[in-house]
Amino acid sequence: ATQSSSVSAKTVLAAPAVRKRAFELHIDLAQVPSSQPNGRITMPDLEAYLQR
Amino acid sequence: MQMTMIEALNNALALILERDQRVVLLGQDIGANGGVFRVTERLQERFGEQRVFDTPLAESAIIGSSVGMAVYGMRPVAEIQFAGFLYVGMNQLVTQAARMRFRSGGVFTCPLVVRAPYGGGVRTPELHSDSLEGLFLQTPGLKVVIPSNPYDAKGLLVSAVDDPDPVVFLENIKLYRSFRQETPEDYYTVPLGKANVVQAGEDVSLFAYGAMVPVALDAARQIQQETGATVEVIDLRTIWPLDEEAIVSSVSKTGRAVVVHEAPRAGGVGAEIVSILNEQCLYSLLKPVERVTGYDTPFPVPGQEDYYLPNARKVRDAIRRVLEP
Amino acid sequence: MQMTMIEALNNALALILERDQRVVLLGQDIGANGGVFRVTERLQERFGEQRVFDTPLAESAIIGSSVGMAVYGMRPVAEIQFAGFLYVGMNQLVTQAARMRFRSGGVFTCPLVVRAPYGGGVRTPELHSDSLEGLFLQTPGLKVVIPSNPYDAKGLLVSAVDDPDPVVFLENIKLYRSFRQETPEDYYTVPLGKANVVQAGEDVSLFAYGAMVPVALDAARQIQQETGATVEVIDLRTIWPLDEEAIVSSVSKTGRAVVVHEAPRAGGVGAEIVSILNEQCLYSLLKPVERVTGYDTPFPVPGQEDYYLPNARKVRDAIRRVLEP
Amino acid sequence: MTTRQIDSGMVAYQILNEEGTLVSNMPDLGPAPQEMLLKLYRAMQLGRTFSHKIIALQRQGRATTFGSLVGQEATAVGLAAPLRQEDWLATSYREIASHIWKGIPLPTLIYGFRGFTAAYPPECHTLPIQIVIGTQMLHAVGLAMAAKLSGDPVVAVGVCGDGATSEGDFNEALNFAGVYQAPAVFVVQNNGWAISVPRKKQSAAPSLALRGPGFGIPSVLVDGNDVLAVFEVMKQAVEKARAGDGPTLIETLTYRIGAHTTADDPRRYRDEAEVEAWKAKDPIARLRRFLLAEGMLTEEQDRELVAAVEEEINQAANEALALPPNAPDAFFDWTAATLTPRLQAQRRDAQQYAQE
Amino acid sequence: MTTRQIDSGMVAYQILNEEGTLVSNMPDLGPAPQEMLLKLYRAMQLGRTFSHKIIALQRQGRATTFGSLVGQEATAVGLAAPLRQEDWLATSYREIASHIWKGIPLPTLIYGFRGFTAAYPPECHTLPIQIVIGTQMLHAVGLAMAAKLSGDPVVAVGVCGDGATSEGDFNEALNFAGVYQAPAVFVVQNNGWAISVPRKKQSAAPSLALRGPGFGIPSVLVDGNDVLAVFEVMKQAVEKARAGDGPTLIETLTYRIGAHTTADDPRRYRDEAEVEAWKAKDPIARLRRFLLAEGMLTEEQDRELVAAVEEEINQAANEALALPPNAPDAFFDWTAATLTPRLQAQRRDAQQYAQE
Ligand SMILES: Cc1ncc(C[n+]2csc(CCOP(=O)(O)OP(=O)(O)O)c2C)c(N)n1
Ligand SMILES: Cc1ncc(C[n+]2csc(CCOP(=O)(O)OP(=O)(O)O)c2C)c(N)n1
Ligand SMILES: [Mg+2]
Ligand SMILES: [Mg+2]
Ligand SMILES: [Mg+2]
Repeated sequence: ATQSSSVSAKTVLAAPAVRKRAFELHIDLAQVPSSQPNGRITMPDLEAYLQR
Repeated sequence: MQMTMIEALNNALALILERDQRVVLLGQDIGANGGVFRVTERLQERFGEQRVFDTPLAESAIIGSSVGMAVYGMRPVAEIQFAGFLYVGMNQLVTQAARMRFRSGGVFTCPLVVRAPYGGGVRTPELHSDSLEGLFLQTPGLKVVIPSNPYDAKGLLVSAVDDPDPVVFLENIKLYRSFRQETPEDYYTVPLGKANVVQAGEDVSLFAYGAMVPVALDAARQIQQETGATVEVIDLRTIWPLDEEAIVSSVSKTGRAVVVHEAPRAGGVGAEIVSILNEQCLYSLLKPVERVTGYDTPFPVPGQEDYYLPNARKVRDAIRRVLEP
Repeated sequence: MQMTMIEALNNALALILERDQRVVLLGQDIGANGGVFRVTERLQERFGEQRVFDTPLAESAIIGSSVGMAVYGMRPVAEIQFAGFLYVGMNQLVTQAARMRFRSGGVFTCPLVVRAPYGGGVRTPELHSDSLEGLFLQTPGLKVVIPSNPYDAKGLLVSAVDDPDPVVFLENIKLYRSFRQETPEDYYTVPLGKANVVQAGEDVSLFAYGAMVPVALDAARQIQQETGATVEVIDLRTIWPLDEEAIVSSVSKTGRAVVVHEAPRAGGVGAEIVSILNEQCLYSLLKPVERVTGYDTPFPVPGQEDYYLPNARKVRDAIRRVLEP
Repeated sequence: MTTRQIDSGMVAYQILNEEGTLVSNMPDLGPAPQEMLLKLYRAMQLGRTFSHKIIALQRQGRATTFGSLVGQEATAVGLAAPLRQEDWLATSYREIASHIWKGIPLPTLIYGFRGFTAAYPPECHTLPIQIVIGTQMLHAVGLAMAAKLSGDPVVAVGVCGDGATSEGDFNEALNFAGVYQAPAVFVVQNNGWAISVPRKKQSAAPSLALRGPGFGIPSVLVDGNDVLAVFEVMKQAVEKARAGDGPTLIETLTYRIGAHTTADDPRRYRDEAEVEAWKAKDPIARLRRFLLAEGMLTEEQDRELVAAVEEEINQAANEALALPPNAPDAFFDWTAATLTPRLQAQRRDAQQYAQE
Repeated sequence: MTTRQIDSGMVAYQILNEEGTLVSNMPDLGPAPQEMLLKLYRAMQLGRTFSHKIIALQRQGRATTFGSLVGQEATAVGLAAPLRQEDWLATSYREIASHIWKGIPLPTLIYGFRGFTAAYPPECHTLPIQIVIGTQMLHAVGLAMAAKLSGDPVVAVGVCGDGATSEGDFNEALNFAGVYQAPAVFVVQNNGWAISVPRKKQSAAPSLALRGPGFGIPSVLVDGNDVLAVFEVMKQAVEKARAGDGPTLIETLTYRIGAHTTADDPRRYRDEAEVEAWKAKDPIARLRRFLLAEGMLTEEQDRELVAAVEEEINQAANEALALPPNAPDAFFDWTAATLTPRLQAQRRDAQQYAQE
């Protein structure tokens, strides 16, 4: 991972499973809109982002 | 035959005494009185005072002398009247029984079973309900077994007595007579170290043992009714060593987990399960693992224990939280 | 003044004895002999046999009589010669000292400090090196403190004696004389329950206490040299209650964590920290938290302890794994 | 009588024999001996009635496990009567009559047996009843050591059963007290049984009082069903301790007439004949006979006294039953002086579920 | 002599006095009494030389903490000599001379003091030295109970120091043995000190042997520096136990001439004069005088014997020092009969770091 993506990964809140999925799909979680009040990216958020 | 857990344990002890002449039972009030819960009912009558005998009121001596008997070649099965009194014999259990093999470089062994009732919800005096299993994670050399039903109780006790190392066998008081279950009168074993998938499920893994297994099943039923989600309920059966494979494979599938125990939360069995999941399947986790446990206070008096103990409502709420996206 | 940890503790005890007439020191060989490690050196000479006295060889009695003294209104500071022998007095500590407030509905309290040396790497006989702190997570009512340096040792011991509840104060043998540090001779306190960020960092959080703090710092230095990553080293200081805020806020920032302790892994302090992180900042976690700990075996004989104990290499390797993407 | 080393014949010291006849000198009962005798008598009746009451409540599901006090009232009352308020008492569960004498209000005691945490008035210097057999003996030693170190003329009394003498803590307590010459008095209520284990299977020692000399502690064997003998022996031991002359071990020979607790069935392990034989040595009947014979009490007064005692207990029970339960989250407050955020959160959790 | 209850004067039983003169009858030393005397003498020399050797190795950094045996050889040898191979021995760390007599090879013992786990030959029926003070006494009781339950004519001996008598476990052991009439013999090596705590501060009892009667166990006080007296008293106790007549408590009065361990400095707490006074009662010198006076040993033979003993110890030390250390991961094997996957993984981790 590049320095910038790891920095952005650190600022994003997401369950480890979501991170892993995003990593496998080469998706930067910082780009994914969140459905949660604290900005956490859920698995459905990630899936919705994929369907966009 | 339909047996309560008391009957199953009594049956197991009789069987063990019959099969293996090296076995002796000792403890407070286990002879004529048959034990305060009657687990050893009629065993002294049947096997004699040489095989089944009362001891003076001294837990350290019960465990310490059992260590000597075990080294000699016997298979002592010692009863501590309530698990809370294990603290009194803690040194003999942890630094002696658990380490005989270790200290002697494998020359001497200590095939000793220490049985003790424990568990809340039965309005007992203090120290009668305390759950000590979490303590033994930090005391290497001991196995810890907690059955949740009569069938397992018998099979696990037979395995514990056959085990070449010391086993702490904790019996939940609430389960002692709460239900009967078909239990063979003949010899069989349930292996130590193997968890039991009581109910398969896809959406969340629920780990429990002892009296928390029925609580877990109750909560699982409610969840399924209310949400349609299926809960995989796993009865750990052996607390140490934990069946890590079973734990990890379930959560790898579900991505969500709840652990239930009566013992305090801090550093308990739940903490170790969370740690195992962290180490072995963190990337499967969709939500924080929930611990539904006793609080980090001493076990309270009878009038307050209901406010202390995990119950189906607490477990159901935890499952609900875990099921959120 | 430059003090070793022994000197700082001795200085703290002298100060406490001077300031508070309720304080008495008791334990095996703490009088004329000044304690087997000389922590109580000259204190009996200075304060008299009424304030500083030897006891018979009985840990349960040392703790049990201290409970009585504490209820009476004194502030006993009891030394157990090695923490491994706490098992002998475990019942008085866990079911009595820790629960006096609880059992009496708050009428009686037990402001007792139990000091005990512990820790590996010093080639002691068995049970002299065992780390018992993990056990006390499952025994509510006790605080557990472990200092990593002379300054903290003094300030924490003063706080422990001032605390209205029982405190187990564990002193790492290896740190006793390993270095000197500027330590005021006057009164000061270091608060219980507060961790200390020994070294700030951005990339990984490293939790340690006692003799593992220098090990952690060593590993952190190596990592920084080798990879440029900065390690936040946090000295827990109080083991129970843990400073959850400090733990969570560091990992919320770094997303990566390693915990180091000498005690066995299962159900230890590391397990509880992993659980706290799971509960409070799972969504920040980038990698599984690593536990670098003693193995799940008894503490081995002197000739093998180097193979058992965590060291800077093991910690460094764990940090490296955690730093991987 | 000076506190005497037990002799090899091991005859228990007695003042009032089974028939209620004086066989030794009447002890010094203070300025108003007759009142004191009646007070001792009433206290024993109170203890017995308390016991019956809690067992009745337990059968109704309104009290938790309880160990019968019946038969042991002379020891429990006799050991408490010579104490000052500032003297400390650390007992097991079978000395409720001692707690009553020491001033713990009856409703407080009954509230405890409802299964709640009962706060004893701190000035009664009485520790909560102890469940972990034998441990309280070390607390008594510590209290006594503290009194001595503080220069206070205060004595601490540790009381336990015959079974407790097998525990390490009991023996460590004797040793510590001997070494520090602590102002402690140890009372072993030898009631013949530790649940189902008879005294002779508890120890090969012919007498438990024999334990004392092995720790350098003078010991006395006393008829535990003779409240005057227990009082006298106890008084001497307490005065000796208070005078700075060290600890004493007292074995009181008595008998548990009832079941071990409400959870126990003694028919499984002991002979009714033994119980009957001991009933003939009843401590209350004995003193009653004496009081009647001496004209200190009439049958009429006795009936009144018994009725008044019952009334007192019933009223206390009603009061205790009317008390609100402990707050559902009260146990958090008793865990530590200040609660950490974690415990505060757990407490909120408990509160929430308690409300639902 | 029959094993005697200690008398109130508490005169220790003696056969060979400080000058090496017989003051009681010579015990029955078996078919070859002179050989046995020389064997006892040699065993004491071996114990002392062993002690000197380990302390020397410790100073060179080649051995771990060690507690001096010097001055206590008569007790250690005298208690072991009457035992059969099948009798069990459970001791603390100060009875290495007993272990030698019981057949543990010298290199095995020395290997242990190098800081490794030493495997005792199981047929020697000797438990590893115990560090947790007092605990082994209960193991001896259990071994004795097992022997009795199995109908084996086997005795178990528990040995501890004077300090150990303050521990609960010591007292619980006496009680259990009394109750079960276990074929156990308890030996308290009263060497005057528990590290810095003198015997009189350890217990208010005038004699530790007085502990016995409180548990219904006959007790003997014996001169612990008189190998013949220890042998005789021990022999009787062992025979009595083997015959099914129950346990005995033996207090041996001896003295720790050296420091508590290599980590201790006794000048901080004890008077050199006391040590000097006890040196005059040296157990080895005493028997040597007797043997020389009786013509059983010449000065020449004595020198040869001492040289041979030293040679034996040096050779054993060389052998022990040449032994490979325990495998780095050996402690995993000793944790449990079979290793779980988790422990197997941890063991691989240990192996890997050991190799680096
Ligand atoms: C340490 C401990 N072990 C076991 C028990 C269970 N138990 C409760 S009462 C009792 C018997 C006590 O006998 P004794 O000391 O003679 O007192 P008694 O009940 O006769 O008054 C036992 C074994 C306990 N409470 N504590
Ligand atoms: C339970 C326990 N407490 C404390 C210690 C530390 N310690 C080691 S030896 C010793 C003194 C033992 O005295 P004693 O029993 O008289 O034996 P001795 O060393 O004189 O042979 C102490 C306190 C220990 N090993 N075990
Ligand atoms: Mg009793
Ligand atoms: Mg004990
Ligand atoms: Mg000694």
